[in-house]
Amino acid sequence: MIEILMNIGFGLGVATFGFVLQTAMGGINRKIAARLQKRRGPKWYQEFIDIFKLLSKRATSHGWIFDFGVIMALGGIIGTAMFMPITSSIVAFEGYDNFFIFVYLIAVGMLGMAMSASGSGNPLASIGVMRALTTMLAYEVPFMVVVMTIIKLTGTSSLTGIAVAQQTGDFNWFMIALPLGFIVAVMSLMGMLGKKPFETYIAPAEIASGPMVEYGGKQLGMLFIMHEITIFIEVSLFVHLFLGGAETIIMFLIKYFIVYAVLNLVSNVLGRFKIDQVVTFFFKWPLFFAVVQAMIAIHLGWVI
Amino acid sequence: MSAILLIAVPLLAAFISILVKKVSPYLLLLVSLFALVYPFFMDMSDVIIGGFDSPIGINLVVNKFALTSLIAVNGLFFLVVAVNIAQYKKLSSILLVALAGLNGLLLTGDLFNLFVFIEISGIAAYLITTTNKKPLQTFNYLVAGTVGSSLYLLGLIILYNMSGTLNMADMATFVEGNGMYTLFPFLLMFIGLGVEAKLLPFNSWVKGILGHSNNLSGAMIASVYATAIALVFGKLLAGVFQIEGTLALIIALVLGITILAGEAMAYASTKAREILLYSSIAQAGIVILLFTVGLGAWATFFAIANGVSKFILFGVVNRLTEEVGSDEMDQLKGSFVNNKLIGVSFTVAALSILGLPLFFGFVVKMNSLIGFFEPDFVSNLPGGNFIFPIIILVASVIEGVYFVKLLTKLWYKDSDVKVNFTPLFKYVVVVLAVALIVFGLFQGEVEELVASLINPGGVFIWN
Amino acid sequence: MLDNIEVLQVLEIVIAVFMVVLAFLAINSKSLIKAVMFLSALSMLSVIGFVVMQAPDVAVTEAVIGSGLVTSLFVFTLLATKKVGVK
Amino acid sequence: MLQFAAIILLMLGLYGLLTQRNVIKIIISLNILEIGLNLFIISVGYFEGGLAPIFTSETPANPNFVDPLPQALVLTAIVIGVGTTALGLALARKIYQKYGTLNLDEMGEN
Repeated sequence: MIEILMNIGFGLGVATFGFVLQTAMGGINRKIAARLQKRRGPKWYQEFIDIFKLLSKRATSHGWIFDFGVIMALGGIIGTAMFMPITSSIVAFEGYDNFFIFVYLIAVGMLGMAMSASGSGNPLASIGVMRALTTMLAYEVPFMVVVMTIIKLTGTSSLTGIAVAQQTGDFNWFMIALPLGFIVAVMSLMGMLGKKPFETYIAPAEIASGPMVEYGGKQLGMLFIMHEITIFIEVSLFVHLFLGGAETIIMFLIKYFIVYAVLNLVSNVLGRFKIDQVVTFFFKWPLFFAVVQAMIAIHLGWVI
Repeated sequence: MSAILLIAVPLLAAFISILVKKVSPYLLLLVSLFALVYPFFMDMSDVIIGGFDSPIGINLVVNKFALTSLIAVNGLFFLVVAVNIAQYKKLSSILLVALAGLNGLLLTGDLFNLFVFIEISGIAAYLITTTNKKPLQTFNYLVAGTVGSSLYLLGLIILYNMSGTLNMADMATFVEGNGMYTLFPFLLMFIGLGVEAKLLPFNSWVKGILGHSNNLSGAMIASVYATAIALVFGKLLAGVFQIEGTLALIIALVLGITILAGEAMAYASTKAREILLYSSIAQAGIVILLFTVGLGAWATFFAIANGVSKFILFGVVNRLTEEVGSDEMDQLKGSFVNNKLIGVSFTVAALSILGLPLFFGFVVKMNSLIGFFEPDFVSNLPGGNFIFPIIILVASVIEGVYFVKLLTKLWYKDSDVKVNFTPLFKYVVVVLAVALIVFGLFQGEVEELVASLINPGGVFIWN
Repeated sequence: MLDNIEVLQVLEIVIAVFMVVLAFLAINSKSLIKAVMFLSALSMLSVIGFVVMQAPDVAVTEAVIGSGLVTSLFVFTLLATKKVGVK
Repeated sequence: MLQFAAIILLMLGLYGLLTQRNVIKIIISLNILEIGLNLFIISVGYFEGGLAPIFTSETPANPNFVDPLPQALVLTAIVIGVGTTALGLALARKIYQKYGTLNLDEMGEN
């Protein structure tokens, strides 16, 4: 019993770490983007200030589904983050860092979000939710194909297992071993993070920030926290799957920063797709590349 | 105590209930309760009928798999009957025949006897669907079902000609020695069962039946029958025809297309019942796929979890449709706001099918997926333990999209849709939803239960 | 002189050809009642087929049930639908 | 020879099911299919010169019976076939009452 409690405490620690890390990263990257556009940009801790300001405010409610959905979203995402390994040895629940657990657990958070947004009754929110679901449908398929290739090659679906397989030299980092798959995964990751050009479901000014349109105060703050942790989960997944995980926390931080910064830079120079363009885009080249990569890696056995 | 009672008692009761119309509903309740309780007290030994030993005579196989499936199917049957009997008193004797047929399907160890039970339960099913008041659709179902079972019989008789036996255990040893030659008859039998199991090219009847279903027929066909047929499929695929090579590839292809096409059609549909029926086509595909690749134990529980969820989903949606008069999602908008208890149970069932954690569906889906990547799991298909996880995962993603769409519509705020559910129905639905959660939380226990279905060699239990 | 077995073989061929022709007619005839009659005749022929193949008990069953009962069921249905003979 | 006829009957039955648009015709096709199937099953157990598997006072000591098992199967199959045919015809009557026609094309829905 004590052990389980310790594990849960540890897991919550991981989630908090992820939140702090990603919020700081977000701030730093806002500054980088600002420099790119010849602005000074906000302070690096601006995002913390925003979130704590929002949390201290009162909020209006739109019925119990609306409130409950927010809590479900946040709880689900924190629950997911608890399972995330940081380095190969720092895992809260050993043996449960399975890729499939993340696939299904992360859906709880998304679902809460969708429920809450539709519960608000704002048509723009519904449009946003529908677009988010459609985008998800588009990017998940190629990403799954690539990840399955990795799982098939390493013979394990545990994240630390995959990371260790890359560290011990059984495989090169999968970004090198599976170059085509890596490109696909980068595109999918941009879709997951809701970065341009795939930010269609938020689409500020077009559908008034989509699912989030009706939120304010505490609830918006909670959604921000949820958003940050989601990004933490997705980027860490990527690090573990493609960049060989990390032996030490320092390495993890470096890799994390590089991935996020590069994605941020790429997204800042791109425009926004229309929703049908998103779907056709993902089902055209990424899916094709993913399948080709899977064929090459598994059928022909050509892994660099 | 003998397993034959599970078949004989319902048949006898059916006969009595024709003679004495007044008591028939009570008799039905009593007998279906008996069928639910009885498996708990059964001995684990095969039953020989008519005094001939098993390769020659007909035998009933009672093993853990049979017991598990009997408890699941009879439990669902009892609940369906208990909830609906007040409205459909006239069908009592037919339902008793259906019960006998279903129990026979799950128990019999003889391939021809299986055909007989398919027909018995099939005829009962046609009669149950006449309550939809859509004779043309029922007729289509009847034609499809009859052709299917005829093809099954044809394949069976070719196999009999080759092997000289109709006993499943005997057939298994024969098939093992003569893999290639059993290809054609097996395909015929597969098609025949595929009609009932809603697999893709053979499921044209499903839309007509489930798209117009009522409280009784929807739950009966989509939940009880679907579970039973999936388990029968499992019995054959895991116990008799351990297929491999080209044949497995063909079948896996059919199943893969079934899954994806089913999900795609569910995604495209705007009617609540159609979403559910296409989704159940896809689920059936997944279950049989798991059986085909050799993950039989988890497939069994997949089928059961699915049956429980489908009971709730179809039960609720049919009741809503009956009251509102349409199953368009927009018409049903917000129905759950005034029925929170039902709404929550419906949500639980949908999420369990989706495979979200906390629910039974997650335990099952998760473990099946991990099963694909177990080091000692060798797929009998080229690339099998790579493509199928993708298909299942993609299917889950699509499911996620349309179930969320459905749920958000049904939970829509401010609605004037008011539907009354009977207290009994509410009670049953809530209990089932709680069961889904309980099984989802006690993951370890479920895994033990599954492990007990697998013998040390890692082969799905047969004898 | 044809001995017993050869007679049977000739009989088999004749029955086979007739059955196929009757089945074709039953499916393609324009009139429903005629189709039912062809089906009945087909069933009768199959009875002979069963006898030839040494299955007398099956033959009896088929004669009574397949030929008699089913035909009468068809006829009653056709009478009930009152559109006998047209399309 | 009868075996081939049985298979042709099976095919004809399927052909009828696919081409015919009249409810009664479909049931007739089903019946043809079933007759073909029954003949086929019997022919599986039959060989030339076999005896009917019935013991009488004239049965020789070491009888050369045809396989009796398919015959038993066919008996069951015939009875089941009649059941489905009767049910199908009852449904045909219901369909006629509802739509006023037996032709699937004239019903305006599928």
